[in-house]
Amino acid sequence: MPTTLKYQEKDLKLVGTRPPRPDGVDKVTGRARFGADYNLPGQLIGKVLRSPHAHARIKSIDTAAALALPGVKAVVTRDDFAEMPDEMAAVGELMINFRDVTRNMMAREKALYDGHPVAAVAAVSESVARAALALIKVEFEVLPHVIDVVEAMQPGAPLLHEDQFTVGVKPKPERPSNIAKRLEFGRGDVAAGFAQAEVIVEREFNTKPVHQGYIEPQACLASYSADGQAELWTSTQGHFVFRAQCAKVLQMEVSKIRVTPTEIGGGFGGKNNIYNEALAIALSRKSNRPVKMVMTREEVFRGTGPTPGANVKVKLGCTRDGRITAAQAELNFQAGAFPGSPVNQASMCAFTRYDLANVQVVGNDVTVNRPKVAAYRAPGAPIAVFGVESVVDEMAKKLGIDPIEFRLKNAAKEGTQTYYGPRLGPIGYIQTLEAARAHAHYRAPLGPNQGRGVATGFWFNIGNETTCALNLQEDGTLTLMLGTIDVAGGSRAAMAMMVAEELGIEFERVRPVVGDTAALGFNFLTAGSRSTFASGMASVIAARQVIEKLRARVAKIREVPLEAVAWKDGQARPAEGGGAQFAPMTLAEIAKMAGKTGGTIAGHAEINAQGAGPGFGTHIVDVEVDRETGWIRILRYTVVQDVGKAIHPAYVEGQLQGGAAQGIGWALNEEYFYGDDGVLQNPGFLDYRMPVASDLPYIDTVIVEVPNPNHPYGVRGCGEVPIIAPMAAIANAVENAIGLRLFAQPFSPPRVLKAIEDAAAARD
Amino acid sequence: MRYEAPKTLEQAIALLAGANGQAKVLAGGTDVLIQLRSNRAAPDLLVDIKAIPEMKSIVADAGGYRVGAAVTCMELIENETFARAWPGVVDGVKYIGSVQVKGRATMGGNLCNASPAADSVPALIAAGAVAQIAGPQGRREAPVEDVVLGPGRTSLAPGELVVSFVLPRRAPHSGDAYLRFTPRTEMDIAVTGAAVNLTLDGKGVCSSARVSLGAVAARALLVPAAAAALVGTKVDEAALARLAAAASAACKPIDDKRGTKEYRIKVAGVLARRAAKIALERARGQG
Amino acid sequence: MARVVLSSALAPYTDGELELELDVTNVRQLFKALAERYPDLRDHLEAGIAVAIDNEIYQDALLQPIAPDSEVILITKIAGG
Amino acid sequence: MSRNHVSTTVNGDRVEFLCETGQTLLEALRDELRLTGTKEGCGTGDCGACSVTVDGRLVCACLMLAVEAEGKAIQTIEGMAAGEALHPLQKKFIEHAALQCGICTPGILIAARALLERNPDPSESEVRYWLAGNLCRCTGYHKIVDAVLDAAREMRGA
Repeated sequence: MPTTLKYQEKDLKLVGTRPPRPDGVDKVTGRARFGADYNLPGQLIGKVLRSPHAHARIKSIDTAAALALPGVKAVVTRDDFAEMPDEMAAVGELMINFRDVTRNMMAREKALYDGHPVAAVAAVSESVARAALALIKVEFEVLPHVIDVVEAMQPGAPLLHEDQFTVGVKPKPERPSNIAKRLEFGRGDVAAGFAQAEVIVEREFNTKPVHQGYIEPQACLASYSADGQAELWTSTQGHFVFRAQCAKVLQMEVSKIRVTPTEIGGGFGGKNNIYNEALAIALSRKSNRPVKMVMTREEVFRGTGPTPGANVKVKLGCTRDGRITAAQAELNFQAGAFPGSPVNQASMCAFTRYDLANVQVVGNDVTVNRPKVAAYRAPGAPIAVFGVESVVDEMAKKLGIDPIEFRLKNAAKEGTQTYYGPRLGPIGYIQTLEAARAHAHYRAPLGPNQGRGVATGFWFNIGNETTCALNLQEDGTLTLMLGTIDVAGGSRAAMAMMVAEELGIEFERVRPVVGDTAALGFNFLTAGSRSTFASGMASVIAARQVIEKLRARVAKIREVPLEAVAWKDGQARPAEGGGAQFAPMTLAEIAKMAGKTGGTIAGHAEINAQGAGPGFGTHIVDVEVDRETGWIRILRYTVVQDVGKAIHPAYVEGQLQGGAAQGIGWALNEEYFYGDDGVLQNPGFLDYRMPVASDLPYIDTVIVEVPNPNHPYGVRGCGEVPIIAPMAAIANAVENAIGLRLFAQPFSPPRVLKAIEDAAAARD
Repeated sequence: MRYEAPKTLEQAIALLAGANGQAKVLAGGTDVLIQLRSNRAAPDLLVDIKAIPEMKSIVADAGGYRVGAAVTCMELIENETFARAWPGVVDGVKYIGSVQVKGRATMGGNLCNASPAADSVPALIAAGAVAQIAGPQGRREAPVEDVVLGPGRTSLAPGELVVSFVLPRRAPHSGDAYLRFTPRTEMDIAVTGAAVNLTLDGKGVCSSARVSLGAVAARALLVPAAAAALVGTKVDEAALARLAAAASAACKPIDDKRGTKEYRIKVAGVLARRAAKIALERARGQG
Repeated sequence: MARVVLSSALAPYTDGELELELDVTNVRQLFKALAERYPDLRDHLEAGIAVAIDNEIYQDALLQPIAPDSEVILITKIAGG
Repeated sequence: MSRNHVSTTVNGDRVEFLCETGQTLLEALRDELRLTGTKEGCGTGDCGACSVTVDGRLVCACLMLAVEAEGKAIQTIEGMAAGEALHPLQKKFIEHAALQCGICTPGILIAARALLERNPDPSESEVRYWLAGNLCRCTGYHKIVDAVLDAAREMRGA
């Protein structure tokens, strides 16, 4: 069987319709089990002691008093975990520096951020565990800290890692630096490009860290048996990746750990890596009892990965008739306590919507005293695009060209050479721009202090390692065992729809479930908008395998040649021109006989899916600005996106709406707010301020379908693109409303009012 | 930690008095439970006052109202006659948290939690509400503006609790309003709040006014200078501008995660002006 | 000989050389040849390089064939949220 | 630690449990009664995932002590469907794709039912403001609002 199936246009019965999701009833009745809903007899409660300092040397940790407290069964600290070498190691597809993983999970020499774990306890109850934390004595030597990315890059800034020398600079620097890595992408000659330019716009932007904001805090339950086997139930975007990470840091064999993924209450990239899981297994190993660990919301904010705050510089050169001659950007990204910000992807996404001859993007990955970044929906791209699309908008205005027209003049299309490597295949960027321009929203009238903004986004989408199994059951129904987590988008439904479409049967006859790590071979995370693409590809391969086996079985049963058997509408039938007539057999009839005619029938796929199709989107937003308070109200929002093919359009719309809403929150109010002491001041939903229902309008969606040639149904993936454009679109709309450009996210009222007043003062 | 739910005020006072200051009053609990969870409060005794009828009732009394301190926000919002008399107080109560929070939270708790940003407090101060207080030494009354001293501190003596709020009889052509500013439309803490309560004479001239500001100082402020800007005027644009200036001038705010000093000062004036306009419309609409 | 183009982001590890021709028939051979030629690049090949063969991106596809007339572009690997 | 004995009614069933004074109703529901359909998203009343009704009043179970449940009637998500028959809101949420990850869904359904009991014909804006106490991070609320309005229509028989 091939591991890549090409797109074939065909009549569709199920794909493109809106059947109810298989997890729906359990989720509306409270029966669905999330991370914190699992319990085992005799379980202990695990809790983490966290650093109250942004940067401090840990001189000693005394756990004696905590261990002496009745009901405390185990304590772990840095001493319970092996030192890992400073090298990148593969976890499936992911390359991870396990020296950093062990240190992020549990501080060793130093605490590197407010909230960095220092010790963990397991006790008979939550209240005993909390009391035990208070009894652990940690001697800290508080060190100067740095959080702002520009400050951290300065020589003389407090150093997080005294042995970190900037990679990507030749010759190797003599002094250590918080700049972990410098990278540069380029094409053509930017100096020559700017020399050709008739108009140049150059601007600087700043953003704050923001959190994924999933409503379900991280939660897991671990049970380690004396025979060296462990079971783990956890809320994760990738149970195989979690297993690999736990095995590595606990020095266990991979097959000794069985991870069962729970329903996941939102992830958005934030549940791609372990936090408490290895601690829970270690505590279970020490206490000989199951250990349950559920984070509080405060712990989620202080201890798990936000996206970077950043400093972004963008320069764009253009001819008077609106052709971009040169584009340049510098992206300085906070990595958090350990290297690994998404500055690489952000650099590649910055300008890829445009067909450019001369480009240069420089990125810096900078360690600072806040939690290590985790992925967040199109990691890094919204930050770079906020800067670039703001400058593009300003350029269009300077040239007197409609912003969509300007983008169309410079738009990337099939065959466009990217500045990071390959030429683009078939893409739908121009189609999204044209659909946006044709949308009624784009022409609707606006009132005073109201403005409209446009911005666009690009994301690669990915494939990667994927497995699945499709088992025909004895009554003719099928179980589809998937290895990728359904993080929310309804991918179980989408996969079952593709399988049912292939087999020509009703959607309800395919039961999709996500298997544990013992049920299937390795799967990469549900991340990078890959699940419906890659797991969908695997499911179709498995379904076609099943069809081939069904045909072969019927040929034997009916005693006709294989070529004489066709599969159509859920039945084996005589093939047209196949030369043999026989009574058709339904799936149920074959299933009933399967056991007595050679055994049950199943298909399976183990692939590394290649050929993901890039996604592009164009957003339109209307805002109203209260000039006296600086408050921005979102009046209307439209998302136009090329998704390749919407297997289940309602769930695709949900991705587009949810991504846009997260982008709106990012733009308006969300931020990590640090005190001068480096302590996070707003580790709760109240002061973190994610959008509530009354903050948002309806979010209209327009689905564009330019098929991905490398997927049997043309799927590209759709989850990440929608978060990229909102920040820039809103900034552009504000500029159109009140003639003022915003350069710093969030566009919170105090900031906007100050900008209004500063502009007024400058005019006077 | 012990829990008691006395059925009379006397029992409640006795429990509070007997606990040597290690007791906490539990009304709606929407602040107390968060303090318990974060270890900011660790009392030996919780005295739940919701079983005391006097503290749970809304009584129309000689043209005015007596509202029990443990009446929930939703109960008050749903009392249509109260809402007609004191729409500005209801504005303040409506801003407190979500529907869920308002299902538990009380004006008594909102006051005694002593946050400078409490939404119902400026509206009560502007309304001229009086807190009825009971304690081991008997009963006393205090204007609402005198109950809170600063963040987390009140003038209540040990063992005292707020029993109810008395709102005076409404003169004809009176109106009140409360506005607050928050970055989100709901579920937020006031960055600044302003309440205006005014009465017009037969010619539409403002005969009396009270103005109160929240979240711009260590406690909610009564701002006589701002009220004076309205009295004797038809609440025209010039008067509103003086009101705004006086309101801004009265602010002594701090910088924090919710807003800057400059922002609070500026917006306090804006909100006072906008609240006065609403109060004016309401006064004109009242017989 | 396949034409091999390195993303400009890899220039620090190849003394600035970004284009070359190599006689390789699959990705594994390509990585081996590159590692021999540019020792500084070795860690990066392991740690996260994807290849675009005739503009189709492949991640972790060591056995993917490379035709003699192919254009191969090395880019940094892509994950996601 | 001495524990309090509490008798209460949950979804029409008389239940008894023991709890520490500091334990919330949410903890009692989830840990003592094993009714895990009510979720904890924040523990501070800021997300609404733990919405339940107590004597018909919509509240956050994380902001109420378990001891306060004595003698009360509590309704949780587990009691929303009548046997096999889903409540119209539950049906409409599935039909309109108004849920994704589903962690906020029980709280939103309980809150929406409380709204429709008071106001059978709410406007879009009234739905949005009533549900402002229920955070959802997946959907952008669009399909949730549609599902509530459609359920209201069906329940009115319109």
